[in-house]
Amino acid sequence: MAIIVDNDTRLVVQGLTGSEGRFHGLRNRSYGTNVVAGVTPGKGGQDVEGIPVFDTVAEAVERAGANTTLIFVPARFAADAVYEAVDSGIGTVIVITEHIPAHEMLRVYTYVRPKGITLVGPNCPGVLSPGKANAGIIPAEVFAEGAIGLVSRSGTLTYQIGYELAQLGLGNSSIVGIGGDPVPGSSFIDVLERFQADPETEFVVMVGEIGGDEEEKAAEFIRDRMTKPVLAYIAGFTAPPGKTMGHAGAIISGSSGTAQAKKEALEACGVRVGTTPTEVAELVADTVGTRA
Amino acid sequence: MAIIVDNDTRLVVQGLTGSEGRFHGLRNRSYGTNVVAGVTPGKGGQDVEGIPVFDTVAEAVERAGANTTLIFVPARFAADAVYEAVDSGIGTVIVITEHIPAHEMLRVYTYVRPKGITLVGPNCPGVLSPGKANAGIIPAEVFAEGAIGLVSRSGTLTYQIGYELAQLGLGNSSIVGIGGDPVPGSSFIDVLERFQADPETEFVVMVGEIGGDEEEKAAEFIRDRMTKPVLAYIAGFTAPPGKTMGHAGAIISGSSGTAQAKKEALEACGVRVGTTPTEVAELVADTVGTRA
Amino acid sequence: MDLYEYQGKELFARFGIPVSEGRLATTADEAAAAAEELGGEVVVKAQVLTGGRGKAGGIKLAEGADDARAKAEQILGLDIRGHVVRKLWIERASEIAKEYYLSLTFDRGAKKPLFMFTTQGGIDIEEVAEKHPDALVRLHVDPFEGFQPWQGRRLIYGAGLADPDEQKQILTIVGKLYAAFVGTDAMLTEINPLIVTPEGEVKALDSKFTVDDAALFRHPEIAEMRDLEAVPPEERAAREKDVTYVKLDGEVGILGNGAGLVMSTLDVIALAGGKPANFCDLGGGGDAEGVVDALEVITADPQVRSIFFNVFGGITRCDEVARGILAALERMSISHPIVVRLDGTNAEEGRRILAEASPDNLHVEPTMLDAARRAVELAA
Amino acid sequence: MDLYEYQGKELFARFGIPVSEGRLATTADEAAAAAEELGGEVVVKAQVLTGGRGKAGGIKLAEGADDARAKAEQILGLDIRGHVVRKLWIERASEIAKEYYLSLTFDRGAKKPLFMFTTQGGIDIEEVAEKHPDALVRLHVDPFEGFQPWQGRRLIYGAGLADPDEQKQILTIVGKLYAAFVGTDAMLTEINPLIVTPEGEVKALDSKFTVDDAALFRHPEIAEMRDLEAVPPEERAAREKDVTYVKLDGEVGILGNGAGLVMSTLDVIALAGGKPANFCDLGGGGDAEGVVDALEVITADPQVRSIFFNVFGGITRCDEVARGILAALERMSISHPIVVRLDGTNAEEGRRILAEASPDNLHVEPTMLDAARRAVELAA
Repeated sequence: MAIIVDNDTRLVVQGLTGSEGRFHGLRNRSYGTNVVAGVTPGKGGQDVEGIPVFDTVAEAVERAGANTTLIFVPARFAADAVYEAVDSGIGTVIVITEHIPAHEMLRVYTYVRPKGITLVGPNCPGVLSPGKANAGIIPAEVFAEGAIGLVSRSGTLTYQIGYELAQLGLGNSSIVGIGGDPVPGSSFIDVLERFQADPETEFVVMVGEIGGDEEEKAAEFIRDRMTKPVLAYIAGFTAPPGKTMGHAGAIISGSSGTAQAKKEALEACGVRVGTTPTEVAELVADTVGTRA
Repeated sequence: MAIIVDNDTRLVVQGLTGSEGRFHGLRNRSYGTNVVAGVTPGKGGQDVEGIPVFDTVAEAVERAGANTTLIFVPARFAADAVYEAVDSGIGTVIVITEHIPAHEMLRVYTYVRPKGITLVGPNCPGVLSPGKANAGIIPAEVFAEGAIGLVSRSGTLTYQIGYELAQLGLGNSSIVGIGGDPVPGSSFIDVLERFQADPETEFVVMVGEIGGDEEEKAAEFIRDRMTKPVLAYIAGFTAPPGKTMGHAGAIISGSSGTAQAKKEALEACGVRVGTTPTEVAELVADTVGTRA
Repeated sequence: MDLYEYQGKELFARFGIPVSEGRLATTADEAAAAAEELGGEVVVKAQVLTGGRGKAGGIKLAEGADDARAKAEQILGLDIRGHVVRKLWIERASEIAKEYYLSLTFDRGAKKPLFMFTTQGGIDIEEVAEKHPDALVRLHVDPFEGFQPWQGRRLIYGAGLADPDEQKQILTIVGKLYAAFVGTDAMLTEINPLIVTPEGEVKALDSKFTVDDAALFRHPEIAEMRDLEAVPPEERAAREKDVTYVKLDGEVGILGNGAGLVMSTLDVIALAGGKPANFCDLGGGGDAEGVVDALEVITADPQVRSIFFNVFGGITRCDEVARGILAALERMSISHPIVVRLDGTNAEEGRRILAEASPDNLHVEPTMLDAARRAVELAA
Repeated sequence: MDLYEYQGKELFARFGIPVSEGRLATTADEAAAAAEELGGEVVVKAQVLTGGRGKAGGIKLAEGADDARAKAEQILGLDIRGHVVRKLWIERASEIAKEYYLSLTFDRGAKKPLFMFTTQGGIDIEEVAEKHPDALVRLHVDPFEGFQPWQGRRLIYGAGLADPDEQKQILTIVGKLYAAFVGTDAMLTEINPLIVTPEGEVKALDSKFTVDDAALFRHPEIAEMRDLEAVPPEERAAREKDVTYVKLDGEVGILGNGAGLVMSTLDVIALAGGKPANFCDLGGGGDAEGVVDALEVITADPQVRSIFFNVFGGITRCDEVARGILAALERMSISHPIVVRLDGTNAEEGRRILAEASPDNLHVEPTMLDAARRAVELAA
């Protein structure tokens, strides 16, 4: 099982012939991910170390059976790449590209979501299901196989926490980096919902940071809809307060967006919040131990 | 039961203070339809013979409990009126207005349909469920209460057929005029599906005309998905062949769009096609008699 | 509203789709002058709102002004499928290395615009669609997604277009065609053939362009392109009076309210053994003014022997229609027998009004079928 | 990217939203000249990328050129919440009959643009939102539906705006604000106050305008509005070197890869009893060049007593980072103690490289927590 990517994943890499796409596409394949195709317009017929390259995603779907895409194309072409993937029948879209304009992602999101397609990113490290598949840039060697779902807005911080868990002998069902963009294709709640439904996941760690109110919303979701234990970590207690223009932002969320506010919101919903990555791992170990 | 409008309908008329809106709104109320509100921007606070008028549909929903709207506003403002209704929580939208640009309706349709909202029209006579509610411009006095569902692209031709049925003592569960615009909010298939699901409807009459391939598609739907008997009438056997530009149209539908082609497609799917409105009514009477 | 080739090309050019330079001519002299101005070899093309020009001799090559004049004389006045040639498009002749086909249509079934592209363009595109469906790439565009570059790529790679220079030009044309389609509220834009010259230049050698009538208010410059003279004079007269009229070839004049009912009336007349003389829809109106206008148009047709007035009252009230008929008969002298069928709103009152006045040539019948039979009899 | 009031108003004006005429001034003399040109009473307004100007004395009325010069002298150089006033906006003074509030924001939660409107505009808008939520109308716009006239109506009728003339003007402004928001890829557009003059004219008296950095490539004219001098010099230096740096007030210099990890590092330093001197994110880079650049920026801060180098290798390889550190230490002379924590990709190799070289001031610690404690100790 795991979530989003697993043994059934048949990955196409949009932008496989670019330097990043090639590096990570091959790295994902080395990990064991079933990388079935690459797409680069005009390079159809070539291959990247045996991975066939097509001109269009439609061909990757029809001829290589791709069902998941990993997008590395430059920001200006990324929205086009997502539309192409979705309209070609791809069911899971993971966008690594950063700096996609927010208004453009807004339209992409609004188009994609009602179709029931899984969209992760943009500006995210991807998804790793240890022992099954890695689609993205997460360093898989840091993580062990296990029953802990991990969802995070941050990249390296996630690796840190995964590493701390592994040090204590704990592994992950899936690690999902949702990215920190204004319009993430998947929110904390979207991923928590999947972990709740995933039989392989017994425990969830959520890694948030300052800004926005997604952690606050997730807290309510955890209280109302989740039966699996969730533990949170928030980065940025010591961060300088963000400068925000105008009043609209504060009025909308009703939240200050500070780490303290998020911690309080989570604790009010019964979610424990670790103060350091190390403590998070220890708390998980305790809880898992308690349950075992 | 009946379909689309019934005793649970709480109708708001957008454009109630215009001459058409007023005439038909009051006529619908006289028939027994629960007309709860009108909307005309700038005329909030007024009333039309006791029907309260609001500035916005949101008020009609919040303060008068409207759940269905009947739109009479001029073509240039009609798309705006539909968006307002849908975004204000209205579940059933019936658009009488004609001459709405097709590209505009295309966007409206694409926006509205995924929300599960019922959209009928534009450029249609509305929906009548005899004995329950009338929302539109259908002359209700022509029709009797009964078990025959009637769906049509045409206005007066529908009245003719309803009249012929009534002459033979047969009545209707609901009469739905879907209109003949390039982008009808509800297709034959949409309405047939509802009649199939409606316990009060035992038999369905479908009234088509030349052009397009909706009747051909409906034929297949009837064959594959309907258990209730359906009888069809197609107008235009003698009509001059339409002039169409280019080849794209014919390539798309693969149908000539003639009445003869439609008749053959329907008969190939086991649907009998009456040659005159009178014969249609007689065939219905025979079939109903057979079943009784 | 259908546009002429030259009008469609004008719109193509406005949106950046390459077309050949040309001039409009309505006389042979104008054609000669245009050829002179353009220089070199030109094509003289009949401008008619129908297909099949080539086979009908409506397209001819000409070398120089005199030849263009001669070819224009041959083409002007030709009858192509009922359309008399009154306008010519004189354009610089193009050498053709390849003929492709590209269209963007309002697909009513899918409720999305539909691109179609094939490298097997030219005349017999419907045959390509039928016999080599894989060669014709079809791609719907979601109106909210709008045009995205990948759609162009899907078309060119799907059709197996291999030349990078052609790919580039056609990708651009595909995007501009979408812009033209949406920007003009088009129902159809078709380029057949989309040619490649021996030098590798891609351009639209023909245009089919249909614009949504309901959206013309947004495009006054396109609305002005309407060629009123292309419409048969009787239909033009009807349109001026807000009556929908199409001339047919029979002897029973038909008048009714609502397109569906009128079509049904034509069918019933045919079943009764008659031939309808026209299609005429009063629409929602039924007052004396509207009835007079419609009767004037119908009786102007010398073939008409009887008139069938078939009204089902809904919004239209039958009593008003009855009064309209009587008023019309007073104002104009009509000797044709008129058969009237009234049902629906206020039908009884309408029939009573007619019965009281009962002019000699007026026959009221109780049902549509009876009335049709009577009208056919009276036309015999 | 946040814009100054005058820049936002320039964009407002470009999209047809009425604003007062004004001039930019950077000296008292320019302010006087602007007042002279504008004539009559003017307002001298500090241009700073923060709120609270009024309370801080950054906005003053002036009558004529001399008065404007005097007021400008008072305002220029003021420190408003850490922002030193270097620019003034001199605009014709407006009489204010009513103050409304109108904004359009990119609502990340709902993933839709959000309109907010209230007739209770002015300074304390957050208080209105809290104490009289019904007075503040909120309306999301679906990006595919786009702006529709009913949305404007919902705002004005929802807020109980009764004057038809004001309604009309505000309906227009609402539509133009949406056009400005979408047309500039804005994240926030806020008009507070949106005033009504005693003559009934509605206009924007202030502007808050934030544009999406990622979309600036589409708006070169807005990108040019960036005021590099408004950024603290050390952050500017960092930005030129592609390093993300924010100065803080402590003594432990922080260097890490990835914003989340760096924030977490600040927190861990605080928990260990220290105070971070800065936030510094190397991003994906870790080569000598990047490390030198970052160390230069960090050590330029005289408060820094120790440096904590916290790297978790992912894409970044720890061996490369180790080599980068050594190369940096060779190229520049740093006396600060540096605590290094390396984990992740090639961490062992990285630690080995550092251990082999082992410069005196380099301390390698096995965990993030240990390293933080050590860095705090060394800064004491």
